[in-house]
Amino acid sequence: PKYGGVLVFGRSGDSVALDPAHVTDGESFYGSTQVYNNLVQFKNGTTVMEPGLATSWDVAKDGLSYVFHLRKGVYFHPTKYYKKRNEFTADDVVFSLKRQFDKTNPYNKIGGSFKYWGAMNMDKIVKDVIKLDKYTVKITLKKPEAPFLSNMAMDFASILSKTYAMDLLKKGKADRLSRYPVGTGPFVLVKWIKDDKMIFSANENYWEGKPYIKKLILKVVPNSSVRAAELKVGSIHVMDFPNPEEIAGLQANPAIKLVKQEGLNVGYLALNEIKVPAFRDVRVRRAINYAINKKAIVKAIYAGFGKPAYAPIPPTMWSYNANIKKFKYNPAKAKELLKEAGYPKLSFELWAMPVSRPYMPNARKVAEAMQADLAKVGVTVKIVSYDWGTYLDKGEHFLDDSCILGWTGDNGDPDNFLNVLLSSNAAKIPASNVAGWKNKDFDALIAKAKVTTDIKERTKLYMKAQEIFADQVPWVTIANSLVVEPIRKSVMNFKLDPMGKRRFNKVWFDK
Amino acid sequence: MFSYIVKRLLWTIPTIFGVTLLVFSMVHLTPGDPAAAILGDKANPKSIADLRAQMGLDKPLYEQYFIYIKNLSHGDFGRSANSNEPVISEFSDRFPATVELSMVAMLFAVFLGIGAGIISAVKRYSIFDYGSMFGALAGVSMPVFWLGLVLIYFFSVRLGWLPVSGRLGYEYDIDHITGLYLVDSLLTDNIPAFWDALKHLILPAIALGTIPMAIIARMTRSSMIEVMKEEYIKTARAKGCSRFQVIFIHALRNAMMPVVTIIGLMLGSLFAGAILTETTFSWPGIGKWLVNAVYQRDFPVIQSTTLIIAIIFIIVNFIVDLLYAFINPKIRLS
Amino acid sequence: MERLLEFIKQYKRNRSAVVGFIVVVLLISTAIFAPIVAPYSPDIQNLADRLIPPMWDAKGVSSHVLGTDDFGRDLFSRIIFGSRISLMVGAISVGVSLSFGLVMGIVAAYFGGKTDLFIMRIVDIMLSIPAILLAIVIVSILGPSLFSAMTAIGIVGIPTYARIVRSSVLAEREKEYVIASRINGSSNIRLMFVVILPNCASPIIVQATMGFASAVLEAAGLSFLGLGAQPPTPEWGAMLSDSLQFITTAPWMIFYPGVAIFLTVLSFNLMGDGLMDVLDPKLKDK
Amino acid sequence: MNLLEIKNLKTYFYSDAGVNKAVNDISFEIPKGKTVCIVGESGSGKSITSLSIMRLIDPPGKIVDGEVIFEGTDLLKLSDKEMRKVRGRDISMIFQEPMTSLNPSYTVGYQIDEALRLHQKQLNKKQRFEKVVESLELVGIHNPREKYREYPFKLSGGQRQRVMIAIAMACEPKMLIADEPTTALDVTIQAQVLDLMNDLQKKKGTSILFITHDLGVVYQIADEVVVMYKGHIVEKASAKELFADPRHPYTKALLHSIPVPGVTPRKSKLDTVDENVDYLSFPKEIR
Amino acid sequence: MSEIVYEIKNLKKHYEINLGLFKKPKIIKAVNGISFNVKKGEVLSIVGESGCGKSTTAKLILKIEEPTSGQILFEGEDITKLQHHELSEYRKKVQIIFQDPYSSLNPRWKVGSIIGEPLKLNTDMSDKEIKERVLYLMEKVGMHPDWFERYPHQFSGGQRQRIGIARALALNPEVIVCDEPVSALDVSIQAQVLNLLLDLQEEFNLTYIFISHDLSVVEHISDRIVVMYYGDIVELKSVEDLFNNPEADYTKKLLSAIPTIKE
Ligand SMILES: Nc1ncnc2c1ncn2[C@@H]1O[C@H](COP(=O)(O)OP(=O)(O)OP(=O)(O)O)[C@@H](O)[C@H]1O
Ligand SMILES: Nc1ncnc2c1ncn2[C@@H]1O[C@H](COP(=O)(O)OP(=O)(O)OP(=O)(O)O)[C@@H](O)[C@H]1O
Ligand SMILES: [Mg+2]
Ligand SMILES: [Mg+2]
Repeated sequence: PKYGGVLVFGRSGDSVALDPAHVTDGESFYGSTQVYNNLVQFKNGTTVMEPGLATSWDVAKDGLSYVFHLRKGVYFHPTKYYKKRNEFTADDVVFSLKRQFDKTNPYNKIGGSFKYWGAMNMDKIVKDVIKLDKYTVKITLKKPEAPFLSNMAMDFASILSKTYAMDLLKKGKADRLSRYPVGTGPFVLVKWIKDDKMIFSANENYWEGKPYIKKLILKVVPNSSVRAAELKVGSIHVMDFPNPEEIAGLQANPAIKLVKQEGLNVGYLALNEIKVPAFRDVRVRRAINYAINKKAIVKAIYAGFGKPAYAPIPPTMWSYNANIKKFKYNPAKAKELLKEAGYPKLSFELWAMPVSRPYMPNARKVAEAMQADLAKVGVTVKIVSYDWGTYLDKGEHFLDDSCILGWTGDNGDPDNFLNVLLSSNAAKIPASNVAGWKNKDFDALIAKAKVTTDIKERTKLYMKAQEIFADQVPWVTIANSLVVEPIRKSVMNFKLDPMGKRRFNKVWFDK
Repeated sequence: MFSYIVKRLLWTIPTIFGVTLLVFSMVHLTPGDPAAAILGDKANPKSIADLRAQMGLDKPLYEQYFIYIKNLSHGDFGRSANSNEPVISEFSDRFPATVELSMVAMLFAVFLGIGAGIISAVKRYSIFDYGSMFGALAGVSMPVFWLGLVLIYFFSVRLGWLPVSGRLGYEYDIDHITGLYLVDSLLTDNIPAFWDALKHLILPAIALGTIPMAIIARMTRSSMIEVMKEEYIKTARAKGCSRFQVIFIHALRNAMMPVVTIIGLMLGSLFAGAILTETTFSWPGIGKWLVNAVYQRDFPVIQSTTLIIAIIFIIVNFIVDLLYAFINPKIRLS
Repeated sequence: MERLLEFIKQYKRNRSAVVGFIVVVLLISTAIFAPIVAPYSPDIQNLADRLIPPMWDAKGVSSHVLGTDDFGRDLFSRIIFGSRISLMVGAISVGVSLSFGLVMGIVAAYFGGKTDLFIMRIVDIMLSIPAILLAIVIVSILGPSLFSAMTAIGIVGIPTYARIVRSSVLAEREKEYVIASRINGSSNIRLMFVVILPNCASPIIVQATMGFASAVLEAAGLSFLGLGAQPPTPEWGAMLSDSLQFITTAPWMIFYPGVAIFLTVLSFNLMGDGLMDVLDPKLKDK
Repeated sequence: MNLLEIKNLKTYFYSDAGVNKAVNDISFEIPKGKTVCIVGESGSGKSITSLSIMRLIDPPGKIVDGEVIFEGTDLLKLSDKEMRKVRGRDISMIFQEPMTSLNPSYTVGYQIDEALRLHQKQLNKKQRFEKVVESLELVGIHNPREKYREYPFKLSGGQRQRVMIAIAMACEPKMLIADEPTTALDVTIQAQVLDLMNDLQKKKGTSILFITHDLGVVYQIADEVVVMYKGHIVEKASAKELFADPRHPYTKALLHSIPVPGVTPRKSKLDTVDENVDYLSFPKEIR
Repeated sequence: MSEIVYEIKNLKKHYEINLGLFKKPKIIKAVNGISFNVKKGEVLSIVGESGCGKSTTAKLILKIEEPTSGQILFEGEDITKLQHHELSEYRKKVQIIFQDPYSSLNPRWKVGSIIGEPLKLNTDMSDKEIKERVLYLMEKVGMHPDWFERYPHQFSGGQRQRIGIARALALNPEVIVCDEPVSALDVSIQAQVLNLLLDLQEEFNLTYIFISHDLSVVEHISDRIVVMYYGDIVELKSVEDLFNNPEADYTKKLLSAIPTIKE
């Protein structure tokens, strides 16, 4: 690898703010990841955990406390707007986490709500964060929670500088924390021109090693065609979110190559057992799974950038079970099953979401394809759609017959899929288990995995749970989409992150 | 003249007051709970209640309005529901980009518009007149966002002459002084960056300037024609003034009065028109930001942007009126 | 009758206005007979026929004159059906602006004094917010939809009409025929609507025509921003914004809806220009 | 001796509706130092005649034929540039509406000065200033040095018309054309303006072409009278002859349609110009 | 012949003009305490220069404007106090002819409706009766019955003025106020209208309040003359008296300024 060069990343929107504890949108995290580190992190391009600002950690037997041993000699970078060079210590960890739940922390009231902390139910999990010594921190939990470590790798758990925050507070400029970040990460923010670009310079003293590129620019180009045009002329080097139609053209360009990564997501059709009695019959559910031609849908609507899905978690997730039962397209079998179940003529509403999501580029089109497939086996469906908010709300209240939805993983933990989307707990209004499916065996496995800290043990439990899912099929899983990033050929070692981050510290230019 | 200025200034007070009332009532006119709208799908009742309290929505309306005005008078325009940043700082980050674009578009519109208008009026019924007046009508009929796309398609995508989007190439960096790149680059003697910024401005300025140009051209022409019919033009000609003197000394000055007014009026709508152009050209100004705010129902942003633009608009019109008064001796001397 | 003939004779002199009129008539008939004119339904999707270029392109097919969009919908049919929406938007918004503006303008000018001051203050306030911005504010209150867009554009137009009506009523009010009517005992209502109003018709008609054009344009703009008609409605502005991502791969998807907007707006403007020539030559010089 | 001779002048206006022969073959002369009046009803072509002399006819109007001989040269044959030298220097003109005849954007002084700048290039700024002040004094404006800096809107109608005359007289032209210069003024002010013009003529020997439809004014100032009707001259005579003995039926009707205090019996029937009579069918009376 | 129709006592009309927020409003004394009588069947003229308050006086008499102070007694009754019904009765008796024949006729209405309007609003006549009366009036002012269906713009100035006169006659008024009825007309047409006015006076025994600034015309048509100057009456005399021995300076000036054709 060579040092030097300016890398321009063309993205579709600007960050809202750069305090990762307050924001929820991916574009904001694009910015904050460059600057901040977490105690633990995912290995570049995978969902595998590796040490971050903590070099190691001990988990208590009962799973109720974690002790993190912090990396020594790490410094927060001085920037144009904050010249001090503070060492990273336990105080920073305590500050960064406690401000999100400790009402006495001066930053608890600043900058609005801590949205992710709330969304991940961290209040119910974390009891306290305690500094043991300058380089050791202990986090105590209210209950055992296996995914906790993964949560600590999420953006909201990024470590900010306490000293910097307190200095700002003294000056009465606490607001600036979300706008002028000071972190330990690979890049230092130089300038942020709203809706235009963020300019970063390499952190010469980065603890993982100095980044190869000298400067990183995150440039906002909302229109994907325009981004593509810019990539072609070389005014950007990495292009985010290409339009599927454009990819063929980009691929043909000799200066451009494609980097692919399976997304940590799944798109599915949930069959609502609570509202529709027929769906309580497993034969009907299986029949519908047989009747739908996933492969054709993926080919036509995902334009090839996706793979038919069979499990409720994506293949990139650890503990993915590749050997579960796969429903291949088989209309004859479907018909047979329906007849057997006593529903030769079934009809229901199929809800299609109005917006496009990574796991579902066009739900209406998918719905139309399904409608055609189902018609062939004697099932009539009516396609229904509402605006996004209403759609979600009605779904949470089981007002649909069946609905298309999907999920993108937050922390690379299977619990984030299986528990959230399929457990009985989640089937209470407002439900995230929109199929309303309840299975005692499944629930037991998931609950056990949640309190088990041993990863091998957990893997086994989750594999088992997937088998139950594949047998009972409360959903028609549709696809895991493929994230494609066209980049200039000169850009080396760019890896896509399954959780959707964009990391550039290992990237270099080859000329 | 002084009393005219004072009077004119006093007149703006009720207008500004009315705008604040309008903007304030916006949130309350919206069906549903604004707090819930801001927090979105995943909000729980407690956080909604918190936000309501934080936004002061639990107080009586008049009190809320009073607080709103009080805050405004301290320069506190509230915070974006989305980024939680003070709206005023978010606004001032982006506003220079919009101002620069609007100004360049306006210059383009004024020069070409007035020029074409004068020639048309002077060469009335000529091919040029018919052509430019049809062009002007076509100009006012032009969907600017579409024109922008067509320009990008031809000049950037197909011909590759001009940059596709943005304000400045990544290889350039301009020190922030006024936020106007053309000005800043000149102030810091950064000539290559100046040219690059100018190149980036051409297409968006043409797109944005087309409608005002068309309006100015029509206005100039009709105003010129009207003025050319006046008796004092005949007087000037009877004195022996040349055609040039008649047009530029006697007619133009009087003809410009309504044109100046319309230019003032258009400056405000130019800021607003920038919303469409900016969307097309990924121009990092307030337009794009505002549209996003509407999508996200970020009411503090919509409210304050509207208010600020309205106030700027009122001020601009005030200045234009002064300018008008200045070129019009009748007002200047009374 | 005689007047009408004279009117037609004068109007015919402005050739581009005649062209505008013809296009408008064509447009209205297209809108009325859209189901007959359009070869396909505007919403019918055919994923197999996605992104076919226009007929004259090497890859085009004659069954889709202007090609298809990313859903395989026939672009020509969508544009045809789009005319219905645009004309409806124009008619309704102008209707809203006109009815409110008319009453406000007449009342302000006729009664003068405090009433005038009050109404004109409201008008000033509305005018102090640039039109598109005000429309966006209104849409953000009502939530993005075609209906909101129409309402917003209608409301935004009110002050223009109010001003035009007011100024022409003011001019008429002082004329001696109004005094004559008053001496003969006409009531205020009669004076306003029977005696004065017909004499202000010309600028109002002209403004309504021009206003129609700008309403269509503004609606397209709002839809382009995603604040007006929502997909899959075949609204021209919405079609444009939907196809933004295809500017390099399928430029025809952007080109033709734009042309449709342009021609519609232009033809109404041409017509308005012609009407101005005939009805209100003074206005043209203002 | 004649200063100006108009021979067979024809000025037409062209439109879709056809040709409007606004001035249709007229001939008359203006002797040196005399006042010639053109009278006639509205639209009879009085103004067009005067504008044709100045060559200020704009499309769709056109001088189709004829000669305008000023001191031996045909003005219609001059180049634009040469014609510009004649305007303002040799022939000046004032118009009906004192309210709109002055440019609202410039001071009174500037507008008088402009005429000097155009035609008296030998004068320097100061000399011109003195001259402007002098000419303002000449037309009877008090405080000319202050009035120099005033804008027209501050002056009354009578004052403006005086300024107009000052502009016209600034370069001491040989001829002054006045197109209904007093119609917009009150009678008392009209009388002052007429007196002023009379004085100037006496002092400078200027010839005046005076256009009016007020026969009273004609009676007071005219040496020669030209009566126009629908683009034609129907009668031409010296003022005395005309009033004493009008010959053309149109002239007669015109004269007798106006009550004359002390002459016309009170409340008696007046003669009228009959809209249904074609006065052109009578022979022209040129004396 | 000496019955008094109008008795005007110390009539004032002041207009306030707001010059700005901080300035005192300027008061324009358009009519500043004038008194005179109008006798039945006479022609009383008001002359004076522009802006001296002639039209304002007319407006006050017609009750288009309310006086600031003073009284206007019409047949002994103070009209400044009149209310709805009495007012419409009063208006049947007093009518006006305007100066500008172009702006005094509604351009969107046909001649028939213009002349018929007073009848429609103030009488119970049927449409047919109204039409008959309108045609009668048109004949009286010398207009062709075919013109009933025409619009004002199809007429010349003189003809338009006849329409205005016909309208004024519609309700058989006793008094007609003529506010410069001929000054906007071409000389050649003035005579027609003056002749008509005199004819009608004779036929219907009308009283005219005749406003003009043209002394020759005033001399021709009036019995008595009021000379106004800046809102005041400077002289009120019979025609002969005024022309032969003017007393006020202003009257003398006025008389000397008229360019008349004296042989
Ligand atoms: N610009 C023009 N275009 C067409 N016709 C015109 C134009 N100017 C004048 N005319 C016509 O020329 C004829 C003579 O007009 P001119 O102005 O000389 O009348 P005038 O005798 O001066 O009348 P007035 O007393 O009203 O000033 C009229 O019939 C008029 O319609
Ligand atoms: N509505 C009004 N508001 C303010 N001032 C007015 C109003 N009407 C008339 N005046 C003023 O009152 C004075 C008398 O006006 P009036 O119209 O009676 O004059 P006039 O004698 O009829 O003049 P003219 O001969 O020009 O018609 C003028 O100075 C005029 O400016
Ligand atoms: Mg004339
Ligand atoms: Mg008057």
